[in-house]
Amino acid sequence: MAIPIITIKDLVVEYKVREGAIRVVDDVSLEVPKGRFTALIGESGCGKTTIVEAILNTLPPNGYIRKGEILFNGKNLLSLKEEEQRRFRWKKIATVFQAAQNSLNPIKVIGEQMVETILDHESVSKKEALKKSSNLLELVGLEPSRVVNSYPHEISGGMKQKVIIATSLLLDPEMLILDEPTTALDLITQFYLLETLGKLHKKLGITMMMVTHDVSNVARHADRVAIMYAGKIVEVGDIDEIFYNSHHPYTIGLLNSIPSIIGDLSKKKPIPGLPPSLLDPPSGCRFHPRCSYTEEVCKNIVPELKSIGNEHLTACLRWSDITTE
Amino acid sequence: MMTSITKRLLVSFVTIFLALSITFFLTRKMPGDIFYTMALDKMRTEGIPFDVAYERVMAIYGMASGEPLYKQYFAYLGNTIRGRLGTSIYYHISVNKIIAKAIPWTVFVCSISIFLGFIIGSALGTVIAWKRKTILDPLASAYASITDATPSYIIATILLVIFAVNLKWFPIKGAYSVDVTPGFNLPFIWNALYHATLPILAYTIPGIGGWILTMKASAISVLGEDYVSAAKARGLKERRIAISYVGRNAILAPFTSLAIVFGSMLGGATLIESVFAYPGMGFFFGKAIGLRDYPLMQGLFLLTIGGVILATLLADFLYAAIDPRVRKGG
Amino acid sequence: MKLIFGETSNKLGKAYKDIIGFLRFFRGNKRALFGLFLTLLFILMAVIGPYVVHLDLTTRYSERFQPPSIKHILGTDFVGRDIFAQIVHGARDVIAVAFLAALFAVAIGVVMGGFAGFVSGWVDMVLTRIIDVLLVIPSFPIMMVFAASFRVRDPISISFILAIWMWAGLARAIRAQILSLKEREFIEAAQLLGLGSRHIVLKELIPNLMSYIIVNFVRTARGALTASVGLMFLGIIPYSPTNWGVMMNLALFQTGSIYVPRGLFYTLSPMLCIILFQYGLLCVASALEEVFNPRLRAYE
Amino acid sequence: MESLVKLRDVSVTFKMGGLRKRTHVHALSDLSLCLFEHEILAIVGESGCGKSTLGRVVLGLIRPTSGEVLYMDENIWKMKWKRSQRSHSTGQIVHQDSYAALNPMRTVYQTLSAPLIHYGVKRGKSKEEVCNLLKFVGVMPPGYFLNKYPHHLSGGQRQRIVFARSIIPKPKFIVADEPVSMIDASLRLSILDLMMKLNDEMSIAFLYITHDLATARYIARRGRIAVIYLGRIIEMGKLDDVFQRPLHPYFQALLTAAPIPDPRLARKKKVLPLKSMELPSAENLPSGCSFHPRCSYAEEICTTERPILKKESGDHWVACHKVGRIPSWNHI
Repeated sequence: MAIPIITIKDLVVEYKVREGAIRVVDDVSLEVPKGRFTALIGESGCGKTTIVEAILNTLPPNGYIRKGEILFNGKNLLSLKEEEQRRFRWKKIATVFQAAQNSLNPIKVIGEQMVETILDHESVSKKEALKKSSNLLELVGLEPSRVVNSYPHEISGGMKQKVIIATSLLLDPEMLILDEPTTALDLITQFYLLETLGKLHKKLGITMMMVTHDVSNVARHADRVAIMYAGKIVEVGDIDEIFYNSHHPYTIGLLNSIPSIIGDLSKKKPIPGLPPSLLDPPSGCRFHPRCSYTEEVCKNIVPELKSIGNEHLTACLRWSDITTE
Repeated sequence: MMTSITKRLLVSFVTIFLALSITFFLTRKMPGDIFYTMALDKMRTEGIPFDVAYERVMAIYGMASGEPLYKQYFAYLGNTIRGRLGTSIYYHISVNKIIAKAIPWTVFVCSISIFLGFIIGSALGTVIAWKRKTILDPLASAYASITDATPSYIIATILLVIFAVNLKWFPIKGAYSVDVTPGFNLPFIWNALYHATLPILAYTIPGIGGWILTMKASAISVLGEDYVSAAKARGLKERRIAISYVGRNAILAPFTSLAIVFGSMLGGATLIESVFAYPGMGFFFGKAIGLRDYPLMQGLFLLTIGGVILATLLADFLYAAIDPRVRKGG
Repeated sequence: MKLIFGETSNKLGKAYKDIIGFLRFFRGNKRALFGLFLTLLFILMAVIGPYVVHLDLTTRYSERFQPPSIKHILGTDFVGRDIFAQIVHGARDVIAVAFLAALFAVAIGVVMGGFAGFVSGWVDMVLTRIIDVLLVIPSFPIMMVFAASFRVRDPISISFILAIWMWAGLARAIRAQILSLKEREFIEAAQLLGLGSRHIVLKELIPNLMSYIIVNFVRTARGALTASVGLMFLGIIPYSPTNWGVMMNLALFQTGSIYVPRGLFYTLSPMLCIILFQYGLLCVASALEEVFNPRLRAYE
Repeated sequence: MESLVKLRDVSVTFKMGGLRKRTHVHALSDLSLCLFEHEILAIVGESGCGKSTLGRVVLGLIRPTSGEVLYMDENIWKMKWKRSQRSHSTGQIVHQDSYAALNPMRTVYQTLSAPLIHYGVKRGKSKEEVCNLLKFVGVMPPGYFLNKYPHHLSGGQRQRIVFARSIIPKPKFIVADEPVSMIDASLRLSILDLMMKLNDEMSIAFLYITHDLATARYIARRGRIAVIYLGRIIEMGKLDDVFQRPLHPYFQALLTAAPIPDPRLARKKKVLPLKSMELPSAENLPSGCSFHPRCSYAEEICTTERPILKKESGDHWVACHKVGRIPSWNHI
């Protein structure tokens, strides 16, 4: 298996709320392999965005890391000082955010925002910075002359998203984190955007990690998938393993609940029940109240994420009885 | 572009006209006729019957008593359009002259106070919002709520009692001493500033508190915007984010209300100027109403209403000038 | 019968819960508690104070400007009258004017703004125009004109005069609130269900506006207090010798008490009362805003 | 089949009053459509294509600039009686955002009992009826939810409450405007299933408005689909026909772009028959076929003449000059 670029070990993240502490990420370990396209999939509130925030140290004020470590190329990120932290961001890992539509300063032209991103990290001239910005805009398929002197409100949503992707490449980062990058975009824009990302991944060999709730979005470009449920990672593996040879009932249920534009619809059905509240999660396996394979042990023992061969890890006590059809 | 501006101007004129009409009829309905007192005086001093004296007083001020209200109204409108605001009944000089003398003082004090208050207050507000957990925040919030709770005229009175009456650091009243010659010379400007210090403080002290709160709220909401967290994620330098991301965006809304505050200050100066007997517009406003001096009252109303409307218009264009979204958008 | 009873007890239970929640919030918020304490203290002083403290307005020139003592808690004024008694008796007028003016202004504002927002069309246009015109007329001078014209003598007419020039801003805000509420999808759903205007106004709109109205009531009361005392202070309404504003007017403009060091208590007492009461109202208003803000309540 | 709602040449133009210029946005142009009793009709299009406006026109919430809206063959904008009386028995709406669709100050019981009582349930029985209704839409156990406020509930539960409210007047049809786009993936089907249950058991017709082709295919598998582009229907027909044999280049592009939750299929080579990804502004519609600036197959005629919606086969309608002369879409 490829060398991990990011290694998360026993990470616990909590949020302080009125009722006490919510454990949003509970004892998560995950390796993000270098040079590959990893997808982290989970429903809203499962903690996937919190993992990204923990990696980038951008947790909200009431969130904190209780335990665990996050290594980037073997170096512990949690021990970085503030200035190191700032230099690390974007230079090593760049991010394309969920609400990228609003992630540009509305009162500055786009060129200026790109140039200052370079200038705050590298000692190059303004001219060089602008040149690099133009080149990258071209790389993602935009006309630099049209975009550089525009304010964000003057270009369309799809173009804005492409600008953000170009911006993310400004410092030649080793890794790109994409947090729901296509939310609120039209189907066709979404398609082109994912194509752009896929091409960049192939062309530049840059490590990608895409966080999303939508399985369909990653099927084309991702090559490794981690599935998250209620604060825990339940299954990790190469994409075909996960889609065609899953051994976790949640993964199977999730895939079965996604309608498609082709194929048989009659087997599609929702997962019964509701995702649990993280304030008071179920005992044992967190999926047990909704799972059709539940036995008594599932209520008592927390299943560990363990390897079942083929670089495939799953967290189910009954994994050997469970297969995709 | 043109049509919307002309429309705005038209609406403004209609508003001024309506507001002036309202104030005209209201002021004419005021009892306690000053002419009555003046006629009594004339009767006594000249030994003529009261009716004759009254007629003569009215004639002096161009207000033939028999004239119905609506005729006076149209006469008033006509004069106003021609820029003639009439003669003050009490001061016996033209209202234009009084206003021309009073305006500079009010504008002088108000503009200094507003800019002082805005600069100090908004700087503090941004700093507080940016650096959440410092001792500055509770201190500034306490300051803001205490000054907010205190009516400005009480602040003025307290300043007067402490610094003018007891410590005698500043003069008790007036805009300048009799021993300096008004004009563009250093002793005069210095003297005027010396006299204006307490009035300026009376405006600035609560002003700072207000701007702190406004700016803090604005900056906190900007801090919640995605582009700020995105800027942090891009590893931009803290100073850059604070100034050109948070500060510049947060100041947009407060900056435009600056003009409106200035407009409303012209009308609200009465109490403070009265406390310091500072010969600005507010001071004369108080006098005019106390003495039932209609022409002066009307003149001052016209000016403050015009000021408020002008300020509002200015605010809109200012906004369009500093915010690219309004400037180029539809 | 049982069901009806069940429903009322439900409602009582809900009201009880609301009050408890409200008090719990105040308990956790020292500033709000202090504000509530100050506000209640002054209201108490206004309501029962005059029955407890005797007011004697006879002039005793020999006792002028006495320092505070057991007999005169805050000392005496320029003609030897007890200052504390004047403050207590003045409180009633000052506070009554503030609350009545707020009541009138909020009532007019809500009706006008609500009407403009809900009916829309030309009614809205006319009302909005009126509101705009009122808003450009400087309110304090026009209040002075009014106060001087009508020779007001009682709190109700003063409050009314203040209210006439204070409702416009609120009406505009209420109109904007209603317009935005009307766009909300639950109103559209109620319209499509054919529930009727009565239901929409009483059950859907008003409950969503209530918090806004209450917070603005306190705000308007603060403005009315400042304005009414200001009018008294300028000597435009000489209607009661014990009114705090009149006391300040006498101290500053009429008797020269501010120039006498021993007169400091007479000058400062009414001002301090105004500041404290205003501060109390301010704290209560901001606490109410926090209580009513649904974003802060979402975690309940 | 009886037609419930019929739109005839409906156009809707919004005047946008900017600070500096006034523009006209053409939300719908000469659109004709029929919603039949008991059917499920999916309306598919990108954001800004006018599909939400269409839903509101169908409900009588927006008055068309021109054209007719007929309920049971009667023009609703010429009817005598008030809208409130007219709409209750015919159409209801379910919005995308269930949080905004419920009054935040009212409990589940209050939200549901008011319309129940309005439609004739006795006060004493309202609690029982509300419980029945909650059970019917799958909010269990009902007693637990009666006194909850909307912010206490999850998105799926709220959306079920909204459906419960919408069926109280026993409507003939419901316009569901993106009802599942804010709901978690694993629960989406359950809401769509609920809609199909209402369709089956209460004979409620659905106008399902969405940008998501997969959910449209799921819910309307026995129904019809209409694809909208810039305010016009460009393809319409039985869902299966249209998905099996898409004829309009725009719909072909949409189908190609749609993500597929199956890596082997998804990885196949895909090329969109498009020249540009930018949607033209609805303020300034292109001449001729409004799709021509983006269409790879466009010819001279497409820039000058507007194609009309023509029947191709059976119940399959398309608005394209080049039908039959463009490559047929290959189902991956």
